[in-house]
Amino acid sequence: MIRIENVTKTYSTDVTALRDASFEVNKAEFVFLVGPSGSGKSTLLRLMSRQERPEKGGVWVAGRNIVEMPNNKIPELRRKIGNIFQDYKLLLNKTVFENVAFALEVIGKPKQVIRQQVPQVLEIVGLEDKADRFPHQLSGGEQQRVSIARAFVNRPLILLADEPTGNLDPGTGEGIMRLLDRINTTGTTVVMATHDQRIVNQMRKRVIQLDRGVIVRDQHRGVYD
Amino acid sequence: MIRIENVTKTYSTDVTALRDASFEVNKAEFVFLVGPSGSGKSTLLRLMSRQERPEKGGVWVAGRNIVEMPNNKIPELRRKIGNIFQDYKLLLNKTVFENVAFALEVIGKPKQVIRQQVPQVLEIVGLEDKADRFPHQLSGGEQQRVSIARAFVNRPLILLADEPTGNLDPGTGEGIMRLLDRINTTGTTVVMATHDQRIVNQMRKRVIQLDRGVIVRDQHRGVYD
Amino acid sequence: MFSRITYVFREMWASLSRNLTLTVAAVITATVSLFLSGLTLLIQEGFDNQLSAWTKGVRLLVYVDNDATPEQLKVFTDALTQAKAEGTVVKDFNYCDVACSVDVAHKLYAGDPTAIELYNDKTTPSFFRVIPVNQSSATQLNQLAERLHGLPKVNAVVSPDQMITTLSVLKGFVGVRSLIMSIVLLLAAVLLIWNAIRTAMFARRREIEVMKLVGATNWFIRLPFMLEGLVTGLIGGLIGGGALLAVNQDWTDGITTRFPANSGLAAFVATGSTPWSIALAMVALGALVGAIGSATAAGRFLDV
Amino acid sequence: MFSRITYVFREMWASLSRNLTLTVAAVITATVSLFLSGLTLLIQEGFDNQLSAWTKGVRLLVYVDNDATPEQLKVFTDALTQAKAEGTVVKDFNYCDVACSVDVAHKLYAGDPTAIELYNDKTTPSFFRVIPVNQSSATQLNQLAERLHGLPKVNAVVSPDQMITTLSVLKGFVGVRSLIMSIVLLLAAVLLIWNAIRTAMFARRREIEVMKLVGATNWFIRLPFMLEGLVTGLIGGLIGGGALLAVNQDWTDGITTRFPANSGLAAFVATGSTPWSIALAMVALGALVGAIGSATAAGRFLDV
Ligand SMILES: Nc1ncnc2c1ncn2[C@@H]1O[C@H](COP(=O)(O)OP(=O)(O)OP(=O)(O)O)[C@@H](O)[C@H]1O
Ligand SMILES: Nc1ncnc2c1ncn2[C@@H]1O[C@H](COP(=O)(O)OP(=O)(O)OP(=O)(O)O)[C@@H](O)[C@H]1O
Ligand SMILES: [Mg+2]
Ligand SMILES: [Mg+2]
Repeated sequence: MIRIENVTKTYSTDVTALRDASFEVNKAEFVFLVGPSGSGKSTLLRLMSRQERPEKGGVWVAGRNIVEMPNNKIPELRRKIGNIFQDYKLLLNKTVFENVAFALEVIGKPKQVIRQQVPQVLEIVGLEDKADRFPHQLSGGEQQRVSIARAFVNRPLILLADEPTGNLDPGTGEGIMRLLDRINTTGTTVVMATHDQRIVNQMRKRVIQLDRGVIVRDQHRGVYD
Repeated sequence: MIRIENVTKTYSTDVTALRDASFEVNKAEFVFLVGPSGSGKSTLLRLMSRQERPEKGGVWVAGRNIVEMPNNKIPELRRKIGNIFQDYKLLLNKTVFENVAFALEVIGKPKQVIRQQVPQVLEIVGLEDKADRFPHQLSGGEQQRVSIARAFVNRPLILLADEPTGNLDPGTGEGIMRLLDRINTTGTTVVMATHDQRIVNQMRKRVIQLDRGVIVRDQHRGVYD
Repeated sequence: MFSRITYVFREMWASLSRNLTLTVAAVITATVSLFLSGLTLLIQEGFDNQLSAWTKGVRLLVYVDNDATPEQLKVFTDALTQAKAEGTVVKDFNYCDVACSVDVAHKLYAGDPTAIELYNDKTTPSFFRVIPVNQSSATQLNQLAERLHGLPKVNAVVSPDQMITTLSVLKGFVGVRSLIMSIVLLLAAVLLIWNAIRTAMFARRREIEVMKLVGATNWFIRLPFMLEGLVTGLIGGLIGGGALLAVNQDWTDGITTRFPANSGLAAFVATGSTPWSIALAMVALGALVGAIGSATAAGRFLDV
Repeated sequence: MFSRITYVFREMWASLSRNLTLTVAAVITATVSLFLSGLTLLIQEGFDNQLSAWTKGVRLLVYVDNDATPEQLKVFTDALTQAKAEGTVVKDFNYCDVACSVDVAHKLYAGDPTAIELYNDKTTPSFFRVIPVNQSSATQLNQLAERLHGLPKVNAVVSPDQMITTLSVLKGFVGVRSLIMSIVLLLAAVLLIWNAIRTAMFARRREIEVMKLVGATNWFIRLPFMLEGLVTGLIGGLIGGGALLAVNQDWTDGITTRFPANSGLAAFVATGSTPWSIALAMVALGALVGAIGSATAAGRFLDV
């Protein structure tokens, strides 16, 4: 489903965020990206949805090399991917419902689909009674759950999650992990960057560990460290 | 140093974020606020720097009831408090150095003080070599450290920290905790909201636990749960 | 498809009203600039009509002393025949002898017995009446007048009023300057619309970022903003064009009622469909200005 | 203290240049509106000067038929003496008998033998010369002229040119309308400056929030923005005032060189220090507009 081949990514500031990274993620696989702050986890996720382009190497997603993909094909690519962002990226002037509906609206889904799917997904993340709130009326963890709901309301092929439990208490965090696991078992490929030792150790999924841009470990049924 | 007396806080959405909460924090104490997502931790911290006002009850900080404090006295209050925000609140168009310097600049500190203190504090959080970067050129954890640096560059009496380790890997997180501990031992009062079980259990400080806006536990040398 | 259209209009409207003051300022500037542009055109039209009214009635009257011999008169006839052959200034001419001239005078002062007594075949000079070519300019007529004045036995040459020259110069002076002003304002209008769009997009850059990240196409993102600029320009054009028509009506009415009947300004109006064409042109120009402003502004922020 | 001042100016400059297009648009609109306001005042001044020049030279000439008896002449003398006693319209008057009138005519047409022959004591009517009070309006003079025309044996009353009436009406027409337009534009300028400041503050609302949270006072936050508005208005005033002086110079030069010497427009200028005063007033108005716009805008966003 995703293939990273000898990817090197250097930022304008002369930081090499990734150095000659290679790995492959199969369909319906669940992968944790771990590593210290600044080791390149978010960069790797951004490469997979063409928010960044590598200097060297190839990134294959759903069978196509997206590095050379023309700009007008990007929307199509992104509709296959659900993104959970480290900083949520919620729209402050839209309610919870509208934020989630927005992801369906902009790709032209009809009204009735929206009216049906959004409440469903809000219930899954436990926000059904906060549908009319605005983001600034939510706690940090609630905002994070909105961003999770938005990412998979579209039932994407691939889910890229950047610290989806960073602002959640252990209880809520475990709920989210059960959810991601369930999504994964329905055939969605999940790649998740995390610092949460406990969660990684509990789940026992494949773990790819980064250190200063280099893949130092790629272990099936791995632990945090 | 801080006294919360029968505080009830209801938001416009009819959510009671805090219900009849009372406790006192002494000078140089270290307090963890724990509790599930949405239980009122951030609200409590916001009350302490007058970002919100309670409907009922009193909030004393450094000997004054800040609930009735006139608006023109607020800047003075806030100069005594360092705030670490859950969403960092960095200025995107300023470099790391400028972000930290900004906190000194706006309260009228002279140039030479700024030139001396900012590099010091950047070294403490391990960002001395990233002083010229802009926030979007930093990883999530690095941004978090900038916000920590800005909060105590001013050597405040009180440090209010909202999930300061939420986006940090365990290693970096422990470093930050050692730092907060050191700051605390120099006489600064620290109130920190967190989800990080491991850190709370390791530090063995006072723990105040919230559940749906109610203080359900106030324990010295406590653990997460 | 229908839901897309409602989306575009809903978003456009939301953006317009969120940026209300900037939109209003942009509309005002567009309005005033388009109004000024139109006014410039209208004033030019007024000048043209007034000038041609004045020029059309112009006759060059060359009064010849009564004691001129037939040979001396022939000098005039020859000069004018030659000028007529050239065809640039003189279209035609005829001679009005003393009897004819007395007749004209008596008709002119029919109600004034003293004047009629005054004009007899002793006192009244005969004259040549020169009819100028329609397109001939005031300068050319003046040159001709001077040339004829040089001939013998000329009593007086009554040339077209200097008012015409004054008016021409005034037209140039006012025209160029009000055109410059309206172009400067038009530029400000483009800039403002550009800016309103840019501000709208800047205010929603997070939204745009998110839209791109969830897979919206660039056109989907761009359309509401472009429409917003178009509508801003269009509204400015409509108000400006309407104001233009109103002021024109006001002026045209004033010409006949407010000013003295003989004020000499009667022709200083744009007639027929001209004001409407100009107003329509302003509406079109407004839409164009809006489209240009918004299209260039919407081009930014949209590199995937 | 010094570091605060540099801070304020640095921030103001940063904000000005970040919002460049909006600032430019605000400056342009302020410029044009202030220019138009000033121009309105200048034109009014020109109208006034022209009108007073024309009115000053006015004499009412009442021609009386030669066969009027002394008794009939006395009717005139009485009427005018009475009017003079009232003092509102007639300042003075005198009578020019036939000999005097012929004399005047001969002087007037000194170079024209035919005319001199035409004006003899048979053909030339005597006349009363009426000198109006300086402040008397064209309307009053016309009324007097009509009254006198009703008296017996009046040949003709030559009243002040209708041009004066025309000009007065024109002054009112142009004046009111250009004033309205410049006020509308001025409003747009206030709105734009308000908006530039609001946009600047909106673009930096995170920054403002953070400033407040780290303990900056409201004045510290507000000052750079207010200064920005003031400077925007001031620049508009300076450019507008400069353009006004330039156009005035251009016109004043044109009066003597571009227009025909006898165009009758010689007095249509603002003289002395008037253009300078008006230009300065525009600069002050610009600063005021900027200050108002920014002060109201900076009031928002700042509730702690
Ligand atoms: N836009 C950018 N410009 C320059 N440098 C950048 C940019 N984005 C990231 N970096 C740098 O690249 C490195 C890797 O960043 P990345 O965000 O991938 O780390 P991360 O593993 O996600 O860290 P964290 O766990 O703190 O989120 C860091 O050193 C960071 O400073
Ligand atoms: N501005 C607001 N308007 C309305 N409701 C709000 C607002 N801010 C917070 N709330 C609600 O108040 C409750 C407490 O919020 P708070 O942010 O204090 O929780 P928290 O303990 O910090 O949670 P988290 O761990 O997820 O950050 C939540 O239910 C939240 O939805
Ligand atoms: Mg990251
Ligand atoms: Mg919180």
